[in-house]
Amino acid sequence: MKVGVIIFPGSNCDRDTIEAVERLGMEAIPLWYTRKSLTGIDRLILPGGFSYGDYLRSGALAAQAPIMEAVEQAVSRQELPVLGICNGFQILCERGLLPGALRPNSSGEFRCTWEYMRITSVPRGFAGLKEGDVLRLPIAHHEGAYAVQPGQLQSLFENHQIFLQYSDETGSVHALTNPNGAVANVAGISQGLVVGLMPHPERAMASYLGSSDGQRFLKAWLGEGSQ
Amino acid sequence: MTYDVVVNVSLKEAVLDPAGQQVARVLHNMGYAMEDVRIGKQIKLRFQAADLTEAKENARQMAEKLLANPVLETYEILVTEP
Amino acid sequence: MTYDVVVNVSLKEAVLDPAGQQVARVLHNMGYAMEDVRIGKQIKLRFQAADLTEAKENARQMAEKLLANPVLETYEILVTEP
Amino acid sequence: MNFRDVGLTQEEFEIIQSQLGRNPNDLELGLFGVLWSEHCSYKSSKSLLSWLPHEGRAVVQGPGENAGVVALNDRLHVAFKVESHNHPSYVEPVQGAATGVGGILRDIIAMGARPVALADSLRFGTDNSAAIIQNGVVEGIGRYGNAIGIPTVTGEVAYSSVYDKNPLVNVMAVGLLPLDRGVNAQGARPGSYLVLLGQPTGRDGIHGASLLASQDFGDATEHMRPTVQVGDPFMGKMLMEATLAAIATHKLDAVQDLGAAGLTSSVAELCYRSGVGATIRLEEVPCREQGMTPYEIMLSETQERMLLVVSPDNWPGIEPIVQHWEVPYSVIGEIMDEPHLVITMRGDIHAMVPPEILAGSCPSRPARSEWANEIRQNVPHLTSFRPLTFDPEQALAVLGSVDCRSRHRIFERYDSMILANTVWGPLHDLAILRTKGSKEGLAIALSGPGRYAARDPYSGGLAAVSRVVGLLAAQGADVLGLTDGINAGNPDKERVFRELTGLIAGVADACNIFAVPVTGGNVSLHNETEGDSIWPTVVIGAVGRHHHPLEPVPDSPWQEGMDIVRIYPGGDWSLGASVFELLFSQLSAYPRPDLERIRRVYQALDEAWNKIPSYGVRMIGAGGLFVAATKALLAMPASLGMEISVSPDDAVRQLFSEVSGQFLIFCDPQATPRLMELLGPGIAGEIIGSVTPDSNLVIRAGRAHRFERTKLDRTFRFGYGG
Ligand SMILES: Nc1ncnc2c1ncn2[C@@H]1O[C@H](COP(=O)(O)OP(=O)(O)O)[C@@H](O)[C@H]1O
Ligand SMILES: [Mg+2]
Repeated sequence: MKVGVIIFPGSNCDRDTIEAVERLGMEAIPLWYTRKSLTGIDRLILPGGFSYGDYLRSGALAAQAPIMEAVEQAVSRQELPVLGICNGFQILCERGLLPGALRPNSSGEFRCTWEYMRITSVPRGFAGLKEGDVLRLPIAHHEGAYAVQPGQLQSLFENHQIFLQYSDETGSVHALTNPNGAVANVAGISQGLVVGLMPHPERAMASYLGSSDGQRFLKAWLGEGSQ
Repeated sequence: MTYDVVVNVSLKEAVLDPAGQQVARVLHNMGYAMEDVRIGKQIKLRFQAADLTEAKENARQMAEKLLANPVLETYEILVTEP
Repeated sequence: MTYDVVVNVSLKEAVLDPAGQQVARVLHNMGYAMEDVRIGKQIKLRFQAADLTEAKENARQMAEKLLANPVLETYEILVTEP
Repeated sequence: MNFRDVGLTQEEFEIIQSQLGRNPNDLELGLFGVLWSEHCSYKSSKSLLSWLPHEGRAVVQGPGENAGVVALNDRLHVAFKVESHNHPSYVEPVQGAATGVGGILRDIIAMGARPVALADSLRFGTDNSAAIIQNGVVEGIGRYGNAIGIPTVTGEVAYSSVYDKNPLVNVMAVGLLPLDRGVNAQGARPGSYLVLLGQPTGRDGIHGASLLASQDFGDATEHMRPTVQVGDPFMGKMLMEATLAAIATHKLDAVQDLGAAGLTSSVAELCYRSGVGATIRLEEVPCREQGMTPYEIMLSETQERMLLVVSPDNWPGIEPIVQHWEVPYSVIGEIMDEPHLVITMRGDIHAMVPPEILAGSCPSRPARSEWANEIRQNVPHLTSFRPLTFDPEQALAVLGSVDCRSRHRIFERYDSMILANTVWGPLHDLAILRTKGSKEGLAIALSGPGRYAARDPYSGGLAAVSRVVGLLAAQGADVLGLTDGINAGNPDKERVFRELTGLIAGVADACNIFAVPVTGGNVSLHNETEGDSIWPTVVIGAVGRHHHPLEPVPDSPWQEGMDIVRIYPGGDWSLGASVFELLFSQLSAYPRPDLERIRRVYQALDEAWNKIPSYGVRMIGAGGLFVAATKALLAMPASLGMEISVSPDDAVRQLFSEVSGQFLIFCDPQATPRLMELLGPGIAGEIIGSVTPDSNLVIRAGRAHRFERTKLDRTFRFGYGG
């Protein structure tokens, strides 16, 4: 399987992501942002970072990059699973491929911490994760507070699009487990084959780095998780 | 012709502005009788366009496509004639 | 009386605006004939003051002390009469 | 323009006249002004720095280049250096600190290294504006480091009113390079192009950092405030990728970053180190503003710029790389044989000076070794502050003091995990990083206990080196090299120069005893405002080879029943310069570290990994044993606690003394005797307690005092009474 990893100017988690994918035995293909076609790519990751310096709004400038045209087309044809991590998630929202937006953390500050989060509903195509599972992954962002248009949250829940929520170790979700002011503690959402999350699974690939739950998550996304 | 256009981007009214609230709190503590603070962006564009109509239309497109995020923000456009 | 005051904060002319630079680059790639983009803040204040003079003076103080960073930024104040 | 306008002395000006054989013109005078400033020439510290040992088995590149380089193993080299950005961070905390990070990163990039870690050492005041400055500095460091994608893995902060108007921001960068990747600023060959990469030049910081850093800050300099440099981490990232990719071709003659004094310093130093001259055509320098004069272009301190030297034959192979990374660039001149730096603008010659005079002839202040000897002999009198009874409230006040409490409000604003190498990050006393593809990892420590130097700079110098070397020894890591950041007041004052002499002599003596080299560093003088200077402050960064980075020696116990052992290099339990003393008495002198004994403690720790199956170790630092034990407790599983006994008549001193060389060891009772055997004669090892199944801390000093874990946690995280 060929997993494309888009590199925008200013992406900085691209190497970590490529390494994580390779560690899981997949072929990772770096894709420079000026590419216009995605032929030959089976799955696609938009990695974290500060594309275009995160200037204006995080992800806004990268959302206009040439390669995003191709991503949009592939998504509309329902043929390409796409994963956006952190800045990648922001870019997908800015491009309108995922609903909502990511706002500055309510503290107004960047935050890098380990967090627990609960799988609220398993997105399409994930193998080996089930509702109620709790993952421990790091976050590292300044604009990670998920927000939606007034009134939209309900339907996202009803459509099972809210897939990840910041929780405590036991999976219970409440105000004290919200690290950034995200509405309803949302850490990740999905829409069809497009999935986005603020936490960084690619940094949690081994227990000596703090957790191997990222490995579990990426395996599930790759459809390789143990059933 | 070169046009100077200002695009003011602000949060929709229904959207909470934590940064604005924070500033309001500080100003209040400094002794001002604050009722509200909202923080938006002021983007000053200078670009070439054939005429005023085109300049306005271009600015509108830039705001729609890039400068404002329709999920949370609105914008207004101010054009100064060259 | 309640006053609505807008404080526009912008980077001094000689100061580098990396955000403006990148926005200009992307707008250029989107097909607009950009010459320059500068990004500032638009801060909308609503507060109580005895009269217009006091409102203006308060806004000036807030800008000086908090809203603008005098090392990098300048500001202008726009008051709408209530 | 007069020589005084550019900060030169009469004597210096006369040397310039005689070496040039004529009067310099205004532009030339400006070039001398910045290059002969304290900041660029190290004229007051150079001879003192010559006391530092530079030789070591792992040393590849000692001082004199953009950064030191040491060998991690037979495949990887490590480039590292500390740099200060003190004045700029006072003027504009966010941008001052941000550009400090950018600057030190470019230093190691210019050596061909890909940055893997940052560490920051901060000093702030205690007045109202100190909190604002701290907030800005932390924001700035995070803003740059996070965006360019280099983790900030460790650091330290301390407070005193002496830093109110002179905060210190010292940042260390660490990078890795394959053995064959090294470049430097010595290989420029005649005929090669000078290529300027990066941000177009603006009127940023003209006569800024270099000149301001060479004068005392005060109202007189207020009007000289330059346009503040703004850091652009995005351009920094693109420039880093372009530069590293260009270096990887092996087709560059030389690389030099542009830092303080911009083009002037980088071209002059490059030519001087390479023994060549150069012509620069200023009309080729891309400028952000119109109408910039030669003087402004040469002295601009616009950030995110790099100078490459590449032969015309090799340039076609490099240009596409620069274009790929979309970095602005321009060929601005050529290297030439004749040893002149010739600056032209549209055909007119504006300056012509031998680089050797510019970069190599500034007279330096002689070191006074007799002062150093005096200082060595002059052991400060230790006051005998002996509070008798242990008061639990005082213990909590120490734990929750600004000097001891948790730094999470700072380090959580830094990305400490990006690049996925961080095995130990800011929750620990030192950072441990794996290196991809090698068994050996990096141990990185940064420390500069300022209080200890306040009364006796020599002790402070000894203690700073001793602490970082000890942190690495506790992990069994080999110290590959040190970098030092020296910060002090106005060296023209005899008192300050004496302090500087003591501080550097302390660093040098400690390095010699521990046999560790210094491979580079930074000196920041004139940290004084209206006559008040800071404490002489040295910050030491250490880079070590960790032999088992995926399994660090734990720094807290993990099992009920483990022994808690304290190791102590002997001598008096002094409270001198401790946090306890600061809070409840007044600052007295720090006890001189007994380096011979401390060295033996370190040797024992170094051996422990091979001889003892499993144990944990934690250095005792600020706040003494009480704080070290609490930190270990808070890092243990919540079901475990500790009970510690100290002698009732000496409880306070035993619990709060910060004497160098103390450690807590946590080990299985069966292994304790073997540990004791490792300790040489005169080194005390004592079982002082054990790990209990009841989650709290109990201190027995005659009677038992019980500290609830939740109370300790809250005090540590939010401060005493917080
Ligand atoms: N305190 C110090 N100890 C050892 N070497 C030092 C010290 N200060 C400066 N140096 C060395 O002097 C050289 C010039 O340093 P510096 O001017 O700070 O470089 P840059 O201009 O890149 O900041 C470097 O090799 C540096 O390592
Ligand atoms: Mg340098």
